[in-house]
Amino acid sequence: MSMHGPIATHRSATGVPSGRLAIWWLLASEIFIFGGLVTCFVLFKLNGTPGFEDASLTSTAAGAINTFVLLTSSLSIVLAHAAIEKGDRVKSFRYIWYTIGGGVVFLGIKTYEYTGKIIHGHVITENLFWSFYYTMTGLHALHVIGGMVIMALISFDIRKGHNYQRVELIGIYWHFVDLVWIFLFPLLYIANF
Amino acid sequence: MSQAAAAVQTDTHAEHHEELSFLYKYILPVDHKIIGMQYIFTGMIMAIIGGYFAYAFRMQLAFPGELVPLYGLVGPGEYNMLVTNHGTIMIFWVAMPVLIAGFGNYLIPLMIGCDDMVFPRLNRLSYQIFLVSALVLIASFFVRGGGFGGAWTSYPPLSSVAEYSLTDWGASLWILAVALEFVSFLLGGINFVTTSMNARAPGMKMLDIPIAVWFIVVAVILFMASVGPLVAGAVMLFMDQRIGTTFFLPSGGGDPLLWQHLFWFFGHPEVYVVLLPTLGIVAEIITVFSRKKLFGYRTVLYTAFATGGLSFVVWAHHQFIAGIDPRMANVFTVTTVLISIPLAEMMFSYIATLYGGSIELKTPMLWALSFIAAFLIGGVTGIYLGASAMDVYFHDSYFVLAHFHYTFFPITIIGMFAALTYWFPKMFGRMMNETLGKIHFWGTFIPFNCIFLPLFFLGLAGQHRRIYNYEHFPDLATQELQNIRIFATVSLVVMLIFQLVFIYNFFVSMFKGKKAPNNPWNANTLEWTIPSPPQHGNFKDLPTVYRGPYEYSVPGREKDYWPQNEPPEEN
Amino acid sequence: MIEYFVENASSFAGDIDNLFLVITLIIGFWFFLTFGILVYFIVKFRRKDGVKAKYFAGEKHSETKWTHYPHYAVIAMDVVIIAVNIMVWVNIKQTLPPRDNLVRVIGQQWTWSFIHAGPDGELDTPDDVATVNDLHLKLGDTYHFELQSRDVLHNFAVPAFRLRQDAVPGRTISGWFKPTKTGTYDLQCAEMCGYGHGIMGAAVTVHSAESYETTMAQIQNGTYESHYQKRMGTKTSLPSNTSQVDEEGSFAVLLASIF
Amino acid sequence: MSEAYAHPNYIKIWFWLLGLLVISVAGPMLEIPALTIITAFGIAIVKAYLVAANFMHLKFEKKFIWYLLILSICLLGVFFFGVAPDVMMTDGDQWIDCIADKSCVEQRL
Repeated sequence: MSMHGPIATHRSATGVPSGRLAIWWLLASEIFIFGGLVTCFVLFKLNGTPGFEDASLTSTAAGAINTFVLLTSSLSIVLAHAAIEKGDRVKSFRYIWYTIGGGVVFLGIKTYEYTGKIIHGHVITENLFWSFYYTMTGLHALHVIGGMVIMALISFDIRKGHNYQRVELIGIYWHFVDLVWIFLFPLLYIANF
Repeated sequence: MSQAAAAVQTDTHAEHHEELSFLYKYILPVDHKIIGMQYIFTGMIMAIIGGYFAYAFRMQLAFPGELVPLYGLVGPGEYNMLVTNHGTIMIFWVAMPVLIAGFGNYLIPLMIGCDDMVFPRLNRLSYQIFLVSALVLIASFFVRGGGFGGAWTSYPPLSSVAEYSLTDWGASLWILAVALEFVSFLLGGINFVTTSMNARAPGMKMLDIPIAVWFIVVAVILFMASVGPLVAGAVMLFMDQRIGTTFFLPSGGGDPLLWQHLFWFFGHPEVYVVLLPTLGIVAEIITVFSRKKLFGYRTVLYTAFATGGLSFVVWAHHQFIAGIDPRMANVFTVTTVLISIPLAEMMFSYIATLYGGSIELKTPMLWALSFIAAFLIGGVTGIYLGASAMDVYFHDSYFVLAHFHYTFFPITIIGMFAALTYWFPKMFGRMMNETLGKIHFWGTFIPFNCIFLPLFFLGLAGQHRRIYNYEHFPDLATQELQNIRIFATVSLVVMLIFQLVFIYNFFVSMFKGKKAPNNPWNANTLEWTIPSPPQHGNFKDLPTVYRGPYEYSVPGREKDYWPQNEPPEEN
Repeated sequence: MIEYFVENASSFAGDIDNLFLVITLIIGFWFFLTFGILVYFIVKFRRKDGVKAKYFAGEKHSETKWTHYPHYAVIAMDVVIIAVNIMVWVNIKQTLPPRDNLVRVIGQQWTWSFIHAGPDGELDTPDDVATVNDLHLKLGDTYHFELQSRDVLHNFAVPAFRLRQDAVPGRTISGWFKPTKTGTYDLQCAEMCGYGHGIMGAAVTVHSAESYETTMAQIQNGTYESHYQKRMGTKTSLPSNTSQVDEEGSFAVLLASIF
Repeated sequence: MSEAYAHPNYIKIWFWLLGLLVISVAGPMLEIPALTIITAFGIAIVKAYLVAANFMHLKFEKKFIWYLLILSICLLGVFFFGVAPDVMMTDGDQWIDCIADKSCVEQRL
């Protein structure tokens, strides 16, 4: 690994490399952002706010397929990490692009879902449930897009042979995006009572 | 930037960066010291705007309906806009950038003995986002309808519906600016925490870290843990404003109280976020200028943890009478009053540090001691407001206003001046003028008390906040109360005039002051062991730390200080 | 102490004033003690040539007792404050004593509307009396109020009653008070409510029984003159109002000439 | 960057996750609300654990990362229980939800 930037970047008094430590702190603060939204959603849902019965209108099948896609992309990014640790740049590059492909499929299904809902008149202002639905999935989709862009940048980096540790970092982030979806899925698609 | 692998050796490493162009050195720096100063200067410019706003609306209060010199007529809408943005600017664009981001950036790597932040470019990015947020806020004053005027708490539905607030884009740009600012400090905060966890100098154990660094890190962690729900809330509020959702609008099933909870769940820890760095700075200064070891390092540290932890369970004391469940108020009263326990202990420890010391009243010490004195008033008056039944009378009155200015003014302004006067020699390599410094100190501290002490009595008289003109409230429109208002305003003008002394002193000393030695105050911490101002890369060789930061006047030593990196003497 | 500044005109005003006194005594004691010690230390331990500062870490019990013992005392006094406070709070906000009379208070940008229950003591009946910016109360009656808001948050605040309560749109918030002194007092809106927040005041008049009946009758037959407007008419003159003060003597003008 | 820890069998974990996904989708088909909650959220937590522990390597990470994440979630719990009495209990001793029982004054918007 090439050595550049300040020395501080490469010190590790805790035993966790700085990059990974920073990602964990980032995720801790992301937990609060998504957690805040989810908490508000749960508060309104448990309160029986009118409109929340619309959860039955969301397409469980689309949600389940999206969960499957994200889980699979999570697998491919972790395999990319495993490959790069063995020094296999080509394989790692390929797995990263599988992951990006997963993200594209996810966003495609999301778009299809949004379109269907909007055609049926379930726009963001219809009631609180749909407001939360679009806000939460939209914020999540923004994270997916951000992750994909960074992943693409990293993939070219590692093909040139530097910054291998970043595959692990983007992987942790991507798993977090996956985790958020794991909780959004039951909240928005399954729990329609 | 990307130097070859030879940079492993630190001494060569430092020299690589000498040939940076002006653009990369001062406009797009990665050096933590320059970024820190960018934050500090931006914060000071914003402080001037905030102070100007305070001047404008105080003049309107003292002389209602008259043209304010240098401003013009302050109407009701403008008055609301001025108080709202005065609060927002002073907290988010002065206290946060100067105390946390500015001094955090400047001090953390120097005090823990490393050459830069762990992620220098992330650091630069967070400053750039911060700058954009400041520009967005300033832009919001000039859109149609004017700047946002719904108080810095921006309670919906007032803030979420343009028909209510009459500031359609002002409100949206305001919340956008605040959200951008949060993002900037989240990124900066991650950097701070990682740096102080991972990049400490060899030998620096947890309890060898200077209190200032500890407290900045605790503050940043508090910030990161509390701001998330409000970021979510800001997204929701922004969508309420621009898209027409009804998260906070009761007619659409939403709940205005939810915003208050989201806001204060962040807003109360935020008080400690800005308080802790100043407390840390004060700890550094009082130990140096009384030549004493800090009384009870561990106690001070644990009280900070306790304060931070407690600050997450007190937020609803801002909402005692906002329509929340009255039974919850009892719980929050207990937790709120409990906060006095760690903070009292901390104050006692600071005062005990002075015992048996050898106190020299240099300008930084004056600021630090005046912080303790002023913060005592702010602290004890907080007990009134933590008590829910007192809040029935004091909510949104000038008593609240005087109380939090007695905490925020010492924290922000006094803390800033204390830190600036103390680290000025290190930052610019020159000494500030002591006489002018003392004139500025007394010219700020005395008028400060003259502004805010009378406001406690206005609060007792039942005067409520955010009113542009009291003539609609006959009980408050009496000559006696008006005299108090005029007195406070005159004091404010006097205080603002004395700031000119500081500005003069600051810039003249920066270029023409006496050359500063490496360690003008004979302090122990690592930043004083290197030249003033430090070169890029800070340390020629990474220091090794042998002892805690407060070993002053150790018996049996000739010198009364003992730098952290000085190897123990061989016997 | 508050009563030196504002009259206490409700049954629980005294409780709040007492609570204020209790807290003032406790924190006053601590403040002057701590402040005195701070000043004493600063004066006593000024730098003298040849005198070296003491060295102790403040970790041993013999040292920490100086901060810990006062600290225990702080805890004890906190308990006192909390106990007194909760008693007062439960009385004011958490319990509703049986009512003699009822009034609905409606806040909107930027006026207060009041619906007095009338002789039958029930709202939404034909004998209700509605007024704007003018609340009329009978001395000694225990009132319940129903607080509502048409648009944004408002705050129903009567300093003389030591009463404040937010009005939240979408909710009806109830509470009580019992006026104990006749007179006319300010009613404020103490929650930022937009452009006209500064003019959103009203008058609260506490009447004796017969005066109350006459006023109510006057309101119903239309011969009534609003107390609020009367007050605004008589007491609006602030000394520095542009219309009434000669320009030269004003401080703002003086300042303007300096700048 | 390679650290000496054995990589878990990612494919196996992935099959576990897919199995759990099928259960959580199938759960509501039994139409027992209590069971749905368990299959939906219980399984979400199990899935989250599997992903965090294996894919994110939390199994091999320092303990304080766990504490950090768990503390975040606990704080959210504090937030939830602090807010719940106000937002969820729209009727209480001193206030009622006047939108629900239509007793409100007419709202401007």
